[in-house]
Amino acid sequence: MTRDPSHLLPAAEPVALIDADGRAIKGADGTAYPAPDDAALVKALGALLTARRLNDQAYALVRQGRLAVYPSSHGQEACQVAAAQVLDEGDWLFPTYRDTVAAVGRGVDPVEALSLLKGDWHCGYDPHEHHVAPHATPLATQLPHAVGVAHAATLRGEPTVVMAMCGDGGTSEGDFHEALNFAAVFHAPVVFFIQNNGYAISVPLSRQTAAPSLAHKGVGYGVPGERVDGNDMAALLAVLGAAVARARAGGGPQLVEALTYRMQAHTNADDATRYRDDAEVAAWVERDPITRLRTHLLDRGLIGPEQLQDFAAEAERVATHLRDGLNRDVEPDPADLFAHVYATPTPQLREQAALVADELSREGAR
Amino acid sequence: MTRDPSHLLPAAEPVALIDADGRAIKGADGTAYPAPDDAALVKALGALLTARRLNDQAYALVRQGRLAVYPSSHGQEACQVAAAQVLDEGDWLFPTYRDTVAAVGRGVDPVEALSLLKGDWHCGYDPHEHHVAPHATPLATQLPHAVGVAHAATLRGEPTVVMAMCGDGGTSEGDFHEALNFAAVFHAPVVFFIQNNGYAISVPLSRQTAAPSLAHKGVGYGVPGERVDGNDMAALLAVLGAAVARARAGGGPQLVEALTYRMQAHTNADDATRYRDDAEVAAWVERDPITRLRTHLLDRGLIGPEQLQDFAAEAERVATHLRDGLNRDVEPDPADLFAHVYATPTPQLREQAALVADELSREGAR
Amino acid sequence: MTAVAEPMTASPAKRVETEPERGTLSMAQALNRALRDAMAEDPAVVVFGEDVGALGGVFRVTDGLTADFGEARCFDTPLAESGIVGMAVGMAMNGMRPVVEMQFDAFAYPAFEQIVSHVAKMRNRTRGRVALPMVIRVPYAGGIGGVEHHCDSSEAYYAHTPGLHVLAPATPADAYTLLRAAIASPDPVVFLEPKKLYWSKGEVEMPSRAPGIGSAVVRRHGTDATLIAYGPAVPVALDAAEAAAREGRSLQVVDLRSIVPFDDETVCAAVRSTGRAVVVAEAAGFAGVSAEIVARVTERCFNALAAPIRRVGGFDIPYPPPKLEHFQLPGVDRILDAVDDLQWEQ
Amino acid sequence: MTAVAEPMTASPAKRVETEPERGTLSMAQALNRALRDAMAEDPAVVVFGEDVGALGGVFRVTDGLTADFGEARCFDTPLAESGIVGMAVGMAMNGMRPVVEMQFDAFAYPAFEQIVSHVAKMRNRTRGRVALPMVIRVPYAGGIGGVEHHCDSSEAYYAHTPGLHVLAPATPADAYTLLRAAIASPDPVVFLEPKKLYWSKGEVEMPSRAPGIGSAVVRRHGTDATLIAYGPAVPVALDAAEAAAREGRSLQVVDLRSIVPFDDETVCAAVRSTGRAVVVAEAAGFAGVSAEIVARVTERCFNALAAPIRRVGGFDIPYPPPKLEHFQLPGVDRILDAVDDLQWEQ
Ligand SMILES: Cc1ncc(C[n+]2csc(CCOP(=O)(O)OP(=O)(O)O)c2C)c(N)n1
Ligand SMILES: Cc1ncc(C[n+]2csc(CCOP(=O)(O)OP(=O)(O)O)c2C)c(N)n1
Ligand SMILES: [Mg+2]
Ligand SMILES: [Mg+2]
Repeated sequence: MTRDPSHLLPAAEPVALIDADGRAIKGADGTAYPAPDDAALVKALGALLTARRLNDQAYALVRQGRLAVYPSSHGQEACQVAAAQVLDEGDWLFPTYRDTVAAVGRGVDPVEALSLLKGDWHCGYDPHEHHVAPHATPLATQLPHAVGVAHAATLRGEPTVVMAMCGDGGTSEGDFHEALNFAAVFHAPVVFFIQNNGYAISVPLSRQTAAPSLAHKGVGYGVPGERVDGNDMAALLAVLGAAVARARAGGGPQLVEALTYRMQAHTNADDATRYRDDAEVAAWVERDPITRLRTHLLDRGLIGPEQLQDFAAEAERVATHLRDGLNRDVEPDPADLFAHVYATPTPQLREQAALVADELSREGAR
Repeated sequence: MTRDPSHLLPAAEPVALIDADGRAIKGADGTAYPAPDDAALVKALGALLTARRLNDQAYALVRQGRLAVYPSSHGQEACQVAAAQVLDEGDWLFPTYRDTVAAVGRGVDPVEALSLLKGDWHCGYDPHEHHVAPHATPLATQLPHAVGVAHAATLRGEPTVVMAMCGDGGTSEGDFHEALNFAAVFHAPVVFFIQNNGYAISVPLSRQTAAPSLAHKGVGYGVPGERVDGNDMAALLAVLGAAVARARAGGGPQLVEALTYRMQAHTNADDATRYRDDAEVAAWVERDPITRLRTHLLDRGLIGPEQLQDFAAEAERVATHLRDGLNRDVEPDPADLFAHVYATPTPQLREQAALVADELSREGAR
Repeated sequence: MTAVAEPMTASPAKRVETEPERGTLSMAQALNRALRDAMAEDPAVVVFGEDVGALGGVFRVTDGLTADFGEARCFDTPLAESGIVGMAVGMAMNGMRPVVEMQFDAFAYPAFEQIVSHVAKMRNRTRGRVALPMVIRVPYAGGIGGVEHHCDSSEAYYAHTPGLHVLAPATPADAYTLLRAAIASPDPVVFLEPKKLYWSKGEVEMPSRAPGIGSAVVRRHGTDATLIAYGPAVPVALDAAEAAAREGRSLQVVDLRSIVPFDDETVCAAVRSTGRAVVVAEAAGFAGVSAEIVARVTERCFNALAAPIRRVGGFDIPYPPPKLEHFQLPGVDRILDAVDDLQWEQ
Repeated sequence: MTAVAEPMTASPAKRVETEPERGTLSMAQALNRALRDAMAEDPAVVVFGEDVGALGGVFRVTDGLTADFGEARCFDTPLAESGIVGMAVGMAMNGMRPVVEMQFDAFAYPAFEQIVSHVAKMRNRTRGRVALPMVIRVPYAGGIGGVEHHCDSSEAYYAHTPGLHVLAPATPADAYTLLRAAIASPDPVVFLEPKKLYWSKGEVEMPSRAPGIGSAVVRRHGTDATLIAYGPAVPVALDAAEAAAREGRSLQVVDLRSIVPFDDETVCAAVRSTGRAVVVAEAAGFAGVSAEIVARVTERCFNALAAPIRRVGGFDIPYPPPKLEHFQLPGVDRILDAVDDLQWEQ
C-alpha cells in the first residue's frame, strides 16, 4: 500500500476536449488524454443522432400508450454512446434502467431492450448474445455482478473488460461500496462509469453526497477516479477508452464520473417542476452533446451535409423499427410464468401451471 | 462543493506523539495536535492498566468456563481508553463486540457489560444510563444508528457527540459506506473511529482493501480522515479529542483510523496460528501501548512507584469485582423471554408464556 | 439529559374531545393526513426517505410536509435504504419517532438486515430499556402494471420476524387509523400500503374511533363460508362475496388489518360461524402469511371445519411482468372456484 | 466466446462406476469432502467467503481447500455479504459455479437484497437465458450456546422466495449427498447447515446413491402419528419417537431434507398412513415453514386427519441468550405433549 494517493485523485477540472461551442480546447491534446481519432468521432456522431432519436421515439411511444414508462437518457446520449463504443465484442456492459441506449449501442435490438418497459417480459433480450446484462432496477445491485463477471474472466485468463454503469444516486447504496472494494481487492477489470446527471429522481446531488466529487470516491478503494465532461463526446471516448485499455492490460478497476444532466423528468410519470427550475434545464440545453460534436466535426470538415443526411436516415430507420416493433402486440404466453422459475419446474409449479391452463381452457370453452 | 480534497486527506504518516521507547517525538508538539495535558495522560495510564487487567481477567474467565467467549482488546487498550476518555457525559459511545473495555470506560459495570458473553442476556446494561449502545455484533450495522442518535441531537440543538467504533473488517460492509455518507450529508456530530488491528478474524488488511489507508475513505464522503498510532495514548487522546471538539463545534463528522494490533486470537475459540506468524505478534508486543505510556510518564517524573501501586490496586479491585460478579450465577428468568418482545405482549406471546409456565410448574411438581 | 428510554409520546392530553372531522379521501390523502396530524401533535415525529421532500414521495403520500413542517421534520436522504432504516433506529433511540418511507416493496430489501437484526430486536435485546417507536412505510404489492421489483408482496418476511408489528390497511379510513396507531405505538411497525388502493376513496373519520393495532374486522357478514383477506385482497374478496351472493351463496369477509399481532379471536369466530373458509392474499404461497392463517385457524377450529381451509393467492413464481400480472393476482373467479371446492354436501 | 448460458456442468462422463467409498465422517467433514470432490471434478467450482481460506472457515468446512486447490479456487473476500453474493451472481453468469459461505445465519441478511432480487429471479427475469448455478451455504439455527445473531433459523425467508432451492441436511450422509446435488444443480440453492450437527458423525457413501433435491425420506416407520422435521429438528424427532415407543406409542419420522422443492408425495403418504401429525422445527412459528407444512398437508389430507396437525417449534420471540435457549428449542417433552394432544379416542 503506497500512502500517496495523488495517482488516485481526479484532476481539479473534468477532462474536456471540445468546448460548448464545438471548438477543440487549446492544449487539450497535450494532456494525458489525446483526442480520439477522427473516424471514431464521426462514428460517434452517427450513434448520437440515433440515440437521441431513440430516446424521443420511446418517449412518444409512452404518450401513445405503447410503453408503460420510459426513463429517458435525453441529454446523456454522449455517455450512452461512449460506454458502448469503447468496448470490444467480448466485453460486458451492465446497464441501469436509464441505459437502454447504451445497450442498443452494443447491438441489442431496441424492441427487445424495451420489452421490460412495455410490460411484455422482464428482460427482452438474451444477455449472453451481446454480453449485456439485464437492465438493473434496484440501484447499484448490478455492480457486484459486474465484478463477478470480470473476476471469472480473470480466473480463466480471458481479456474481458466490464463496463458497469450507475447513476449519481446509486453511489449512495452499500452495493456501490462493496463492488468498488471487491473490484480493487481482486484487481478486476471493471470500469465503473457514473453518469452524474445531477438528480436521483427529485433529490439533487448536494443531498446525495458532501464529497468534493463522486470521482473522489475512488481513492477510498485504491481505485483511480477521473472526472469527465459528460456532454463532450471526445472526452468521454478518450477517458473511457483509456480506462478500458488500462483494465484490459491488467491495470485493475477505474472509476469514471461523467458530469451530465437529465434534461427530462425522471420518467414520463415524474413531474420535475416540483423540484427544479426551468432555467437550470435551459442552461444545460446549451451544452447539448449533439450540437457540440456536430459543430466540431462540421468545423473541421470531417463531415458534410450528405453524411448528416445518412445519419438522419439511419436514425429514422431505427426509430421506425422501434415503432413497428412496439406497435406489434405479441401476447405473452402464460405458460412462461412457470417455465423459467427453475430449469425444471417443481411438482408444485406443474400443478399451478395446470390450474392456469384449466382456467384458460374453461374460459375458451365459454 | 470544493474540489480540493487536501483538507480531507490524512497526513502521509500516522499522528504519533510518543515513540515506541516512550520518548516524546521531536517537534511533534509543534504539529496540529499538541500533546494532551499531563493530568489526562496520567489518568489514561490508570485506565490502561485497568483495561489490560480486565482483558486478561475476562480471558481467564473463559478458560474457567465463566464466560462463553471473549473477543479481547489486549493490545488495543489505548484505543479503548481514549475513545471513552475524550467524551463528555452526554455523549454516546457505539461499541463493537471487541469494545467492552471502552464501554467500561464510560461507566458501564464490567459484569453487566459481559452478560452478553456469559450467556445471561443479550445486553446486560441499560444503554441510556451511560449513553452506551448495546454491543454490536453484525459488523458496521451500528454506524447508521450512531448517525441517527447524532442527528436527533442536532435537531433538538443538543451538544451531543457520538463516538462510533468499528474494525478494519467492518469498513468493507455497505453500512459503513451509508453511515459515513449520511453523517456527511447531514453534517452529523459523529466521530467514526476505526481500530485497524490488521485482521478481520483471519483475513489480513490487504484482503480487506487496496486503499492507501482506511483513513483515505473519508474523502469520498467529504469527511476528513486522520491516521493515528493506535498504541500511542497521547496521540489518540489528541486526535480523538480534536475530532470530538470539532464535531461539537459544528464541524461535522470525522474519520479516525488507529493503527494497532490484535495481540491475541480473534476470540479464545480462534486459532491464530493458522493464519499468522509468531514473529509478527512479537514485533507488536514491542510496541505495547502500556509500556510506552508508563515509560514516558516515569521518564518525565509525572508518576512514581506509589502512583503505579495505586493504579495496580485499582485494576485489581476491578478484576476482583468482575471475577466475583461472573462467578455468581443468576438464573435468568424464563418469563423474560416473552416480556420484552413488545411493550405489551401480544395475545400469542401470552399463550406461549403460559405454555412455558405450565411446563415449569409440571416439572416442579415432579 | 434529554435522551429518554421511552420517547415522548403523542400527548393525548392535547386531544380535545370534539366531534371527529369526516371527509372523503383517497388512501394516499388519508395517509398524508395521518402524517400531518401526528406531526402537528408531537414534535418528535419526523418523516424521511427518498424523494419525500420537495417531490412529496412518488405516491405523494408526504406531499407538502416539508413545506408545512420544515426541512427538519420531513427531509430527503441519500439513496440508501439500510442507511435510512439504520438512521431511524438511532433517532428512535434518541427521543424521536421516525416514520420512514421505502420507495417500493423490493427496495426495502437492502434494509433487511437493519429491520431483522436491529429494528425487530432492540427492545428485546435490551430487556425493554431501549424502545424503538418507529414506522417503516412500504408501498407494497401489485396490480398497478409496475415493472419488476415494484410489485412484491413482502409481508411474510416481516410477519415471520418476531418484534415487528405488521399492518396492512384496505380502506382510507383504516389507512388513517392504523398509521396514527403505528406512529403512536411504542414498538416498530412495518406499515404496508397497498399500492393499487392509493387512489381508492372512502370516508375517513379524524381522529378515528376505529379499533387499532391487533384487531380484525368483519367487513361483510355471511353464513356459508368465510373469506379471510388483508390489504389489496380485501376489495377483491368483497367483490367475490357480492358475486357469490348473486349465485345464492352467502360469504362472510374478514379484513385482518393487523397481520401481527393477529386477531385469532375475530378470525376464529368468523370461521367457526361458517365452518368453511378461504384465505385470499396476493403473496406467493409457500410459507407465507396465508399458510400461517390456515395453520393457526385449523389448529384452533378443526372440529368446526367441514372442509380444509383453501388458499387463493399468488403462485410460487417471481412477480410477473405487467401483461401477465392478472394471472398472478387473486381474482373473483379463482376465489369462487376455491369456495366451490369446500366439500359442500350435495 | 467463452461465456456460456449454461455453465460447464460436472462432467458425469468422468464418474467411473465403481463401488462407492464409505466412511464415518462428521457433518463438517462430509461437507468438506463434498466441496473437494466437486472441485476436483469441475474446474468451474469456486469457493469463497469470509475466512474460508487459510482459516478453513470458522466451522472448518473449507479446511485445506486453498492449500489443495490454490488461491484461485478457494479464497477469502472482503467482509461484505452483499458483495460476496453479488460477486457470485456475476461469476455464475460468466461460466463458474460459485459456492459461497455466509459465516452465520444472521450475517446473511445484508445479502438479502441480492438473494431475493437477483439470485432467485435471474433465470426467470431472462426467460431461462441466464442461469445461476450457485450455492449459498449458511450455518444455521441454534443449540450451540451462541450469542445473539448467531442462532437464527432463517429458512422461511428463503423458502418463501420463489426461484430458490432450500435444502437442510440432518445427517452427514445427506450433507454430502445434498451439497453435491446443490453444486451440480443448474439453479441457485440456499444450503442450510445445522450448526449443532456439524460434529455429529455418521456413515457417508461417496459418491452417494441417495435421492437428491426434492425428496423427503421416512427415517423411522410408525403407525400412530407422523413427526415431520428437517435439519436440526430431525434427531430430536427421532429421540421423541424413541421415547414414545417406550410408552407404547409408535411414531413415524419424516425428514424433509429438501424444503423447496417440497416432497408432497412422501409427506402426505406418511401422514395419511397415521392420520395424525406434528411438525417439528426450530424456527419461530409465525408464517414459517411449519405453517406451510400444516397448511399444505391439511389441504391435501383433510379427510384422512383425525386431529389438526400440531406444530412444535420456536416461540415468536427473537432467539434467546444461551442460558435460556433450551426453552426455545423443540425438545422431546414438548413433542410428546403435542402428540398427546392429537385428539386420541379414549
Ligand atoms: C434500491 C433502490 N431504491 C430505490 C429505487 C427507486 N428509484 C428508482 S430510480 C431512483 C433514482 C436514481 O437516481 P440515479 O442513481 O442518480 O440515476 P438516474 O435516475 O439519475 O439515472 C430511485 C430512488 C430503486 N430503483 N432501487
Ligand atoms: C455482518 C457480519 N458478518 C460477519 C460477521 C462475523 N464476524 C465476526 S467478527 C468478524 C471480523 C471482524 O473484523 P474487524 O471488523 O476487523 O474487527 P476486529 O474483530 O478485528 O475487532 C467477522 C467476520 C459479523 N459479526 N457480522
Ligand atoms: Mg442521477
Ligand atoms: Mg480487525
